[in-house]
Amino acid sequence: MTTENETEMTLVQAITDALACEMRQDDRVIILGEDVGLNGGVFRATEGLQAEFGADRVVDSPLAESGIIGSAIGLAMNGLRPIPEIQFEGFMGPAYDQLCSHAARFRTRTRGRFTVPMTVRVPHGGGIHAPELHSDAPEAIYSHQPGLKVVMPATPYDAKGLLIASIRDPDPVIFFEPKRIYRAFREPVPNQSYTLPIGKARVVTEGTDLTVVAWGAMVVEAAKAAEQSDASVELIDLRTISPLDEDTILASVEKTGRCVVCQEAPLTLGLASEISALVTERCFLHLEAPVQRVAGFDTIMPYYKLEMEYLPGTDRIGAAIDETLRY
Amino acid sequence: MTTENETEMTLVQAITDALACEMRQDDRVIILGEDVGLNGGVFRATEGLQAEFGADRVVDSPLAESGIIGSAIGLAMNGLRPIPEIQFEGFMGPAYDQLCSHAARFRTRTRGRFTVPMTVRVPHGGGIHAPELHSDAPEAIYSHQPGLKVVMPATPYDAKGLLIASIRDPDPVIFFEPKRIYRAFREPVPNQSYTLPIGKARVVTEGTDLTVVAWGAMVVEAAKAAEQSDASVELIDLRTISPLDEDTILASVEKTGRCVVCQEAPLTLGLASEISALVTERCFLHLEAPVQRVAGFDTIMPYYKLEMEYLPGTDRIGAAIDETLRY
Amino acid sequence: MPITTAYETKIDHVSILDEHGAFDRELGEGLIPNDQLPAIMEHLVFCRLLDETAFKLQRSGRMGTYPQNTGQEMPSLAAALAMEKADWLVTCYRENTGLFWHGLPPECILLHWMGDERGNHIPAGVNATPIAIPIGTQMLHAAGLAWAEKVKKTGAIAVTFFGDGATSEGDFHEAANFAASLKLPVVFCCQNNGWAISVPSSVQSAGETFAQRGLSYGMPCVRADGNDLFAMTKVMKDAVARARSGDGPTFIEAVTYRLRDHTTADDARRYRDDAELATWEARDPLPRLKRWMEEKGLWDATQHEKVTKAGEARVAEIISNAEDISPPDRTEFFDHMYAELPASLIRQRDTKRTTSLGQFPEDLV
Amino acid sequence: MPITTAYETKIDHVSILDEHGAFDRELGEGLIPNDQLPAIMEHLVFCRLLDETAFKLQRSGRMGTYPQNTGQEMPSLAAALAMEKADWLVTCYRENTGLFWHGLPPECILLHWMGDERGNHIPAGVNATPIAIPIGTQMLHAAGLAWAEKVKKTGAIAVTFFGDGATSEGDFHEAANFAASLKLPVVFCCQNNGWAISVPSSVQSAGETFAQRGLSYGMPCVRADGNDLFAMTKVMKDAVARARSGDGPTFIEAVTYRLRDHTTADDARRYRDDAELATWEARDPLPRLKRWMEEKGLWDATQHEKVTKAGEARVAEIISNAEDISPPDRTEFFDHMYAELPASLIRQRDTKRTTSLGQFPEDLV
Ligand SMILES: Cc1ncc(C[n+]2csc(CCOP(=O)(O)OP(=O)(O)O)c2C)c(N)n1
Ligand SMILES: Cc1ncc(C[n+]2csc(CCOP(=O)(O)OP(=O)(O)O)c2C)c(N)n1
Ligand SMILES: [Mg+2]
Ligand SMILES: [Mg+2]
Repeated sequence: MTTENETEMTLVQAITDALACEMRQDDRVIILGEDVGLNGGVFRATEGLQAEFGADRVVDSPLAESGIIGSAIGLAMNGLRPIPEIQFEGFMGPAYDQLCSHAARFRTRTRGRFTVPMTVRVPHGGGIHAPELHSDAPEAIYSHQPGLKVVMPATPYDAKGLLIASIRDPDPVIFFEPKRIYRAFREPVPNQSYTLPIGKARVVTEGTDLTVVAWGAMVVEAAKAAEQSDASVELIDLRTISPLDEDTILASVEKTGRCVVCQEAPLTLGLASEISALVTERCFLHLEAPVQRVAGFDTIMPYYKLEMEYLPGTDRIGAAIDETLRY
Repeated sequence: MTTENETEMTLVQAITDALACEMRQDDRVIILGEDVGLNGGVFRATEGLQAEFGADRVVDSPLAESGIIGSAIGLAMNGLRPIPEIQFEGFMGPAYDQLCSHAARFRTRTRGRFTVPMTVRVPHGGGIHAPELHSDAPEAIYSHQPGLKVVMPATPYDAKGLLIASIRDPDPVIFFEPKRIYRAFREPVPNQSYTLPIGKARVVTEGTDLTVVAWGAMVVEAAKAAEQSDASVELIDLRTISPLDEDTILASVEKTGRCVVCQEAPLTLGLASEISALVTERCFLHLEAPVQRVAGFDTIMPYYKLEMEYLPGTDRIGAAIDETLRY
Repeated sequence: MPITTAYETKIDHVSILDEHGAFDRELGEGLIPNDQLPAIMEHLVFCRLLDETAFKLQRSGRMGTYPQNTGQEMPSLAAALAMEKADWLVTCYRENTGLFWHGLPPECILLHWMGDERGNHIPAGVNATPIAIPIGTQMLHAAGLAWAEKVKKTGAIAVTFFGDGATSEGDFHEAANFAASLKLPVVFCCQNNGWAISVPSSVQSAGETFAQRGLSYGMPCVRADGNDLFAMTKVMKDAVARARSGDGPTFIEAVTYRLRDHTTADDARRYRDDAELATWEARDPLPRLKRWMEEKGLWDATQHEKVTKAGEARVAEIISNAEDISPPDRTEFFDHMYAELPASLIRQRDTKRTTSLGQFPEDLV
Repeated sequence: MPITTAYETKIDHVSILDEHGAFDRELGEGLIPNDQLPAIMEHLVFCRLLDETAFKLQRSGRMGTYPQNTGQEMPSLAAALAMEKADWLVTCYRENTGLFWHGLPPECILLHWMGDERGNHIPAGVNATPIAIPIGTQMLHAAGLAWAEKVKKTGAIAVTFFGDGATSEGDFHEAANFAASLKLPVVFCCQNNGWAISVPSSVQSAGETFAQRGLSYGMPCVRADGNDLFAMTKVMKDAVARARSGDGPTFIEAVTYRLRDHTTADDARRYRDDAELATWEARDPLPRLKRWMEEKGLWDATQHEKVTKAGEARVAEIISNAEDISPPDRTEFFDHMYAELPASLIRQRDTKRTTSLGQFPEDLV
């Protein structure tokens, strides 16, 4: 449904719209990355932006991720609001050092003289039949790094509001985009600019028996599994991965006493482990069952013939819900 | 005390000794890195090795960490046993991509045709009054990556046995060396080659009231705190961080019902969170108190004037032990 | 003397059979034995058929993303012609002609793009690495592989391929520098095909050539017509000989063009104009070689028809081999994570669960 | 034409005041106004005094690791002389002379090496970045800073410094390539001091010069005597002018030498021989300039004594300023993690605990 004030959009369209809104109202915003210009990005997230804002503000860079992030750091330190794009999460590796040794550190290193207000956009996750290193889930890596913020929307509405908030945020944000649901569904998105607070989770559905925590594309799977369950499930979409919205998670588990966390990333040292540790420490006496982690396996994400064997689906999430309830 | 069969060594001497032993008996072993040759490494861990084994087997490379790891991958795939050194853990960043996108993946990517038997030696951790990025603790990053093993000794004896085991391991191992205790104490180390199993923790002291888990330099702090405590503390030195020795940890907590984990790394998404999640899932009904994580703060490790404010010491570990016992 | 010359150099461009059919006898005569040429042409015809068929497979949903090789057949084939069996071919993804000539079964490439790691299980004895997905990273492996040969004193060398875009990555720089500094037996070949997806090579480098990328490292650099099998063979032979004799690496820029989309996920019409494409279609390396062979009496229409038919049959067979492979076991991706699986991974594999309750049902009280 | 020339180039070496005292009037006359030279000499004397004193501070346990600058004073000073106040100086750790000339209070550098981030709080209006610890990474920031000036059309530029070792890092390559490809107003200056800790520059590059590192990117390259303030000033002025006029980056190799250990944690006698050191001591840039100024009647022993005394007093004052700063608050390292601290970080700061029981004593049942 499209009205004067809102338009039905997919998640990727909401991202394009957010970028256009911010670029119109703040000429410090510039986009850089591989194929972001004329081609509009390999997922078309920057489609039309070079035509509207010119090749000086939507810049095709050389093929070099460290270069993209490192030069964006300099841009950000010097008054601009760069939005570098990394083409797939599997290609953040070459930029790891600039992200973690510099972007994350300049504010505290210089005790506030230099800051790095940049938003790194990165398509994230599996399920699209892509080649190797096009389907990983590295959010834990960047959430372990103090000084970065990590955000991941799960709906078109959230994508626009969170992306605009990220661009306006005075600190570096890694903005992961769940590529599997880039075009999975549409919903009405306001045409105007708006922001959603970074660091606040969203309670998708309220419930009393068990809390399910998910983020990105896993929210969709978790919602399906919750719906299939007979129990009253409270589903939380994190929206922000770092810093975690502890209050929302803890309030929910205090109420339900049971918790299942879903992630695409490998089990060991993933965000589900952090949430499990947090919930156990803080809700110990309310817990009726140990927190269960439904995660990718501690293997490399397989090539696409087997990717659905790797990614947690409703079967595994549903089983975890059932078993936790039975405990 | 030095006998015919063993010599009193510091941890860093045990490492040099391990390297020499392996290089003598296996001419596939070669060392590469910055300043590892004539200079014997900035910590003197490779002291004397170039003199003994020649500049073809102890190679000063260009100053490029990705180059060191990437070329070591090729060496390892082609029949050699390279031991690349990264000068400080803070300089692993540029090599992150080669480590996680390639070293960790070649065996499974090629379904066994190519393997990467290399051991990456890296001085680790804080407490030595060093400049920025010379005092970090990134073990969680590499333990989240399937396909790598991560090892960290806490004593000279373990250092030698674990390093030789790592070199002989058919898969890539990140061998973190706790630089704060490189020369902290000596103990008798056998002159002969020997190995300690990768993936097995060591029970340092047995106890019945509470389990403390630590690794690397934190083992020393944890031991002091345990000694100062009135309680009967079981101290576990992980030795291997990935894969975790779940059995030893779980058996201990099943017995004690209480657990404190100590790490230098930032709290969020550190190994302590993983151990907390594991213990809670598997020992839920034995737990008398929530697992407590004594960790570095979720900040950048400060420059050295404040580094001791950052690193967990006996005060914080002791308090966690007390409070967990009182719970 | 206030201003002196610190450094001076010049880079050659090599062309032997040019786009107009002119052939330089002095350089070209005997470079490739006449009696080898028919087999080469048959190979080229087959490779292009396979390439175009792979495109169709993707379009009909039988394969994932595929990057076509069409138009860039010569550089890697020239490498393979110049290499020994024991040498390493370390490529990106537009080097089918060279890989197949070097011994890689074509099924491997198809399986890879069909999302099956078994395509990367290069048969023993074939010294090639699998398709490299992260751009610019494989040249370091080539340096290491070559270094190992140097240590083992086998005389074997490595040839590595990458695109113009790849030369912008830091890893390219480190690989070339390691190879030159340590005098490793490696040949670096940049296929400058004008584009990195939608980004023109002029964005990748402000230099007049990509060949000059190698000057930084003090290695010999040369530029060649990448659509000319003879020119490529000449520069490859020289570079391979140099590597084998212990004189270290060479940097080759092969000037060529990608005649199709970047991959099947791309639509090159969004960013390339027709005129440019037309210019390069006229330089298509296959018809160029074919015409020359026909003029020399080394090839004719009958032969062409015959090898085309045979090629089509072979392509069909290869595709059915690739498609008929049994589906991988549901847990097959666990099996090669480590030489020996840790207990936790065995448990994950056997239960297909990461939740402790699912793995230890006895915990359900 | 089978073999043609694809590329040709030549790199100049610039020397004006050479190690024997010969001065090239044509290039050198008026390059630095005579009346500026005494202030320059005073600055150099002060910087060297500070440098040698910092060494002693470390030895007596009053400072952490410190990398001496002695012998490498000219390149960054020449940059600062050529720069405007609004330009960015993006350095490594051997550029004290340039940084101080550009406006950085010397206390900042001391505080940094005393393990205090407050030394990195560069005063507003001083466009310099703090000491860069991870080698080779800061040149990308210079590219970005310069890019921002280009976007803002201010005319300001950036000059970035790094060592010979740093040119082996991938980030160097990416920075130079971004700058050239995007025509950013940056000057790249490599201080080739012969060594990267214990590794000689011949391991970092098999090339004859480091100047040729820039050829890859199609940018003008030049080599200069890094111990000659005039030569460095000439190449810097040219490069700064080129950047400012919109013609993009320049690559400068400054050939110099580190006359002391790598840092106070190093002992150069382990790997360098005395003869080499002696050769370079004879090329020490300070005495060279001093002798010339004396010959020209621009400097004399009395002046030297005076500025030495004044320099010593200033060094003493700077050190006591740096040492007298109040100790940082125990929790000061939390304060600048983010513009706004998340609740969990406030809790960590206020309790100095990460254990929930310590943070929430009410959980103790
Ligand atoms: C590290 C990395 N970054 C980005 C990509 C996405 N990507 C795949 S191919 C390509 C362009 C490569 O261009 P070039 O090196 O010229 O090779 P070509 O495809 O033209 O043969 C890009 C950007 C990638 N695979 N790896
Ligand atoms: C990424 C990284 N790797 C290694 C180091 C350790 N390190 C500090 S200085 C140095 C040598 C630097 O040599 P060069 O660039 O020539 O500068 P110089 O010290 O000679 O001025 C090394 C290896 C570091 N700081 N950063
Ligand atoms: Mg290309
Ligand atoms: Mg140097």
